[in-house]
Amino acid sequence: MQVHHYDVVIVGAGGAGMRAALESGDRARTAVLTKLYPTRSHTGAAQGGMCAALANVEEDNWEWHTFDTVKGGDYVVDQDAAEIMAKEAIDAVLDLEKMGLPFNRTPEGKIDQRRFGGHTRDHGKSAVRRSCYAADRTGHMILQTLYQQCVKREVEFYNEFYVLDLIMTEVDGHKRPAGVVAYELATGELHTFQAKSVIFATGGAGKVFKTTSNAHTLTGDGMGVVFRHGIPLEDMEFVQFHPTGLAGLGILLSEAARGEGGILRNSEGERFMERYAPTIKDLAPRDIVARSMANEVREGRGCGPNKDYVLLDLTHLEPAHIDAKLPDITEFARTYLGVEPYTEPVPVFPTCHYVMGGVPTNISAEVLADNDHKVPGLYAAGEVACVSVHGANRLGTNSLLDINVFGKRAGIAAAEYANSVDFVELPESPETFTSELLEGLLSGQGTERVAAIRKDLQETMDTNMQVFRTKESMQRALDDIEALRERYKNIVVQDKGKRFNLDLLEAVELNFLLQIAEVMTAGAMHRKESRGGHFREDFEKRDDENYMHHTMAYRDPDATSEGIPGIRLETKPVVVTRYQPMERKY
Amino acid sequence: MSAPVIATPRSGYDRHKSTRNKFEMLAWVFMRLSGVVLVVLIFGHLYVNLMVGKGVHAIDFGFVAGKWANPFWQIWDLLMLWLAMLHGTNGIRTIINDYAERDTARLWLKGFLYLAAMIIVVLGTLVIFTFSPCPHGAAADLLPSICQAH
Amino acid sequence: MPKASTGTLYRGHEGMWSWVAHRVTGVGIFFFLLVHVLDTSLVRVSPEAYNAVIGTYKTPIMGLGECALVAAIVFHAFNGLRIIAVDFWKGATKHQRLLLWIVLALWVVTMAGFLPRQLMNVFGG
Amino acid sequence: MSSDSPQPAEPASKIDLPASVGGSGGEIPTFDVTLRIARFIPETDSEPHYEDYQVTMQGTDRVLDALHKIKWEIDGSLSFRRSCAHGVCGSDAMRINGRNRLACKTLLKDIDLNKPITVEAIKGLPLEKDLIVDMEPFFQSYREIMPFLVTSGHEPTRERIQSAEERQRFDDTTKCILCAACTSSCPVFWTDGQYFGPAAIVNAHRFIFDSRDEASDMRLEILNDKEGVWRCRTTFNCTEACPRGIQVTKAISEVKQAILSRSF
Ligand SMILES: Cc1cc2nc3c(=O)[nH]c(=O)nc-3n(C[C@H](O)[C@H](O)[C@H](O)COP(=O)(O)OP(=O)(O)OC[C@H]3O[C@@H](n4cnc5c(N)ncnc54)[C@H](O)[C@@H]3O)c2cc1C
Ligand code: HEM
Ligand code: SF4
Ligand code: F3S
Ligand code: FES
Repeated sequence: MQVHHYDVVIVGAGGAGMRAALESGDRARTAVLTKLYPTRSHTGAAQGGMCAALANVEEDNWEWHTFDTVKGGDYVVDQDAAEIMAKEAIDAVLDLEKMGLPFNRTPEGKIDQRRFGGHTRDHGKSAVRRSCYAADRTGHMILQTLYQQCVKREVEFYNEFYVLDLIMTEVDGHKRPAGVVAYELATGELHTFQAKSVIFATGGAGKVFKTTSNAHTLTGDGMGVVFRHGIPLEDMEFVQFHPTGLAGLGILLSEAARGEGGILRNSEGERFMERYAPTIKDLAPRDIVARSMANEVREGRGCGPNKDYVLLDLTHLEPAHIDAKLPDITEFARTYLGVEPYTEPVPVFPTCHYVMGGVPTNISAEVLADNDHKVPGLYAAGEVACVSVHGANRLGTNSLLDINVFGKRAGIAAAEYANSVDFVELPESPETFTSELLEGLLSGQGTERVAAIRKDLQETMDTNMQVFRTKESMQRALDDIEALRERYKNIVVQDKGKRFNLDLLEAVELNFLLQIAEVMTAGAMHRKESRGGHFREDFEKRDDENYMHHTMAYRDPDATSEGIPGIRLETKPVVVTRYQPMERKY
Repeated sequence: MSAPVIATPRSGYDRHKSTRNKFEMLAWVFMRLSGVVLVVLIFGHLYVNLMVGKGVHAIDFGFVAGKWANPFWQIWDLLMLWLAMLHGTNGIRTIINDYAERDTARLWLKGFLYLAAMIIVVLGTLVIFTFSPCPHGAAADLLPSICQAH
Repeated sequence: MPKASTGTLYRGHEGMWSWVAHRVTGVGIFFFLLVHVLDTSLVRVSPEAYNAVIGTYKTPIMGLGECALVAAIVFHAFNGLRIIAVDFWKGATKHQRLLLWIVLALWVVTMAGFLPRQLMNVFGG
Repeated sequence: MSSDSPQPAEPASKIDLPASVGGSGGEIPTFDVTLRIARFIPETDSEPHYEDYQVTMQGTDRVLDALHKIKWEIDGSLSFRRSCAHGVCGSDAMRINGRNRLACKTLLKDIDLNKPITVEAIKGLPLEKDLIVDMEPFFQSYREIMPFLVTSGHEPTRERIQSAEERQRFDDTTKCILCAACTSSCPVFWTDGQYFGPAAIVNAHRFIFDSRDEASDMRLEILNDKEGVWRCRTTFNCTEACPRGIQVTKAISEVKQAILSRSF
């Protein structure tokens, strides 16, 4: 086993990880560990854009943006964080432009902006053009641009290194990170990275669900690793289902399709969003649109042989306009469904898209150990983290913003912290836990296949924990997860080799998925109301009286919450500065 | 940043030393320019030699000597010789660069190539210029008609 | 450095195969040229020597060889012009496939003009 | 003031749908396919060998789904890279029936299924296991062409101004996802692996023609090299392999032109 020493270790090389690396690399010795080549990260899949109140095409300001974010998140947004994000958005976009990001341009040569769901002028008066974009490849351009800058500044990457454990050491009664343990895919060796500060930027956990726009590799590793060490996960019940995934596949068709004028229709050809959100119709926030779609299908107005999807209609748009603004997503429709969007409406259905919750952090991206204390030296940014700027429902384009704003903050804070402290001593053999885990999996004599368990997990989550939830459905999910965890103990890893043993890693990832699915369901059980992405048919109303708070789930072998052993649920107050909760209407 | 230097995860690959000069560019341009000119020269050559009159059957010492008595054909063939040889040699050079794996093999092959090319070009040039159409003591029926004047 | 990996043949399109053909014909022509200059040099030795060697060109076998040579040169020449077009003319990369078919058509036409004449010369005596 | 996109007229709130979309279709057909995969286990094999796998797949499945099915249900040791599963991350370039393709963008229904589908690793890069090759040489030549914006002078406070036309000039080459399908389809790259390769040139092109960039000269200098653009033999394999539809050969041509016009 090799030991490496760095001031700052960043886990994950998506948008958040690389944005942090750019800041931290200039200030301290930094290594970036990533299980994928950086340019393979799922930030590259983001399409629609990144919002900032640049006011390049029409009047706008960051205060409106803050309001939209808070309202979009159904008021469980920490408003201090939302305000920072909206304010720093402008510089975040300009920074990217200066790094070379090829944004689409206005006739005057400035960054062009377009409409996006939930973004409005003057506190909801009408839709506003706030999303800065590069065709429908904004995330691709962000990921490439950040990687280019990392190449320029010679950031040290460890590619295809899976971080499987965080080393926590007790110093003066506080737990502090001493480093991480990583598995090198190419050789099967374990490496210990000693670090003064550690940033987690491992992205989301969409693979908990079957229908998802997320990559196969988004298995919630960072959340799982941190949770194991007693650090809480915040607001995990809030999962965003994006309205327009390609039916049956989950591949995303960006909201930009509706921003550019696309509309949704049911089997009767009706533009049904006129009924659900009379003002902004198809551009209502995602949770509302997704639920409306699911409702149309439930009420028998779905299309197709099984009446299980609705249609995204672009046929009234000019083909040239589609080609200029939505080239990639229309190609997805052609490639994967064989549908020609110029002339035919595209079958779509909600797809699991984004986890609003995650590792709780403050506005400096420092990870919280509980409501009042932070973990010195541990940081998180991006989808893995919960600042919380997205509350119960993230607005489109706010995540690319989140990763840039808080990625940057994490990088600066982590480097400054590292420069002010000494290494925390590593324990005797820091890799023991991980090596035992892997050896256990490799030598296991079980019979259960990893893929089968994962499939069952994803299916139960899709059936029971999607856009409509009830106590009964969630209980079914919990029972299934429990059974699956039993089966997990009996799994077999077929590949016994050392090199590129992806079979082994899928087994490890499945463990994270099971853990996260359980936490999500626990949080959802606890929240007996409907808010944002979390909609309960047995409690259809938002309940500010009792649930205007964040949930914090801790791993605790001695506790039982909502009938689930091993999890302790607590709450955390929401930071409210300017905007009192109001009814969320569009 | 004084911490110990750590080898990057996968050690780098050696690329050949870069050649920051214009040779490859000029060679590339030359291939194209000579190609265009060669089309004219070679098609002309083939046409006159194979298509006009009796084709190959007409070719003998007399035919060649008759052509080279004319400075126009002398220049034509000289140009063709030089351009074709340079073009071809450079073409083979790139092929050797592509497929010869070891440096020594490359060196030897290219050595042979350049030597052969030089011999051929020098020989060809000498032949075209020092050629006399009416050598002494040759049978008169082999000689071109212009020799009759002597 | 990496070695070209094994496995089945890469199924490239027209562009790749025309390149292979260009390369093969180029090498072929080069070696013919070497020999051709040498035999032509015999004119310096004596008319008899030259005529003796050139006489062998007039056999039917060499006649057919000559056909192959001309075919190679004509292909190499036209394809060379196509490559030059691709390099210097903006629209050519878009129409590269069409260009190759034009090359082949020209090649057929040229050979159709040449072959009868050549075969008549060779076999018709 | 508004951007170039005209706002379309408000669409009708109700239309008649053609029967084909609203109505009912048939069952999704299933079929059997055979995959012939070049397996290479570094611990035991010295050469890759072929193995056949039979799986039952559905009409909308892609080669990646078939590979997953094999890995998940038949042989867990089969190794390949993949992530996004819809052609945007560049992980899964491989040789499918002799041509470089992304497994996640190649639909089974577009392939002749009467014969086994041959799946092999991409050529010209060191083979590590099954369908996985070492990408490091590929990324190294990418890094060598200075793939980042270089500017001088003071940073402006707002964005740099760039007209829509200037932006359009290099649009095609910004699409690259570094999948290596092009470079590993190039016959010149196969020979000795020293050629910079189309992907590196594409990424140089992206900056050379960016009106904001000031280091074009340096990049052109780097590519004016023995292993640079002049090694390209315009075989168009790269253009045909590119899953993003980038006009790779055209981009290379444009870089050649730029070097020439700078030199003469
Ligand atoms: C299809 C799609 C479209 C989207 N469109 C938009 C949009 O238009 N606008 C918007 O704002 N947001 C959008 N989003 C959301 C947004 O793209 C993501 O939330 C955001 O990119 C997440 O970035 P990240 O850096 O946190 O994580 P990622 O980009 O997912 O990166 C995760 C990184 O962590 C690494 N990693 C993970 N686990 C480990 C481990 N165990 N060890 C080491 N490394 C690890 C991975 O290698 C990777 O580098 C979209 C998302 C999707 C899926
Ligand atoms: C008739 C007119 C000719 C034209 C228009 C022509 C054109 C070209 C061109 C443009 C190339 C460059 C190919 C590339 O860079 O991809 C080339 C290569 C080559 N030519 Fe010619 N050529 C002609 C005649 C000849 C002759 C007479 C010879 C032999 C002596 C020859 C031998 C070669 C060789 C060996 C190559 C290298 C092939 C390769 O690298 O793949 N050519 N030709
Ligand atoms: S140019 Fe195309 S084929 Fe080449 S790496 Fe980029 S995306 Fe892949
Ligand atoms: S395949 Fe290679 S030869 Fe040139 S046109 Fe593409 S780089
Ligand atoms: S898996 Fe991402 S490109 Fe195929």
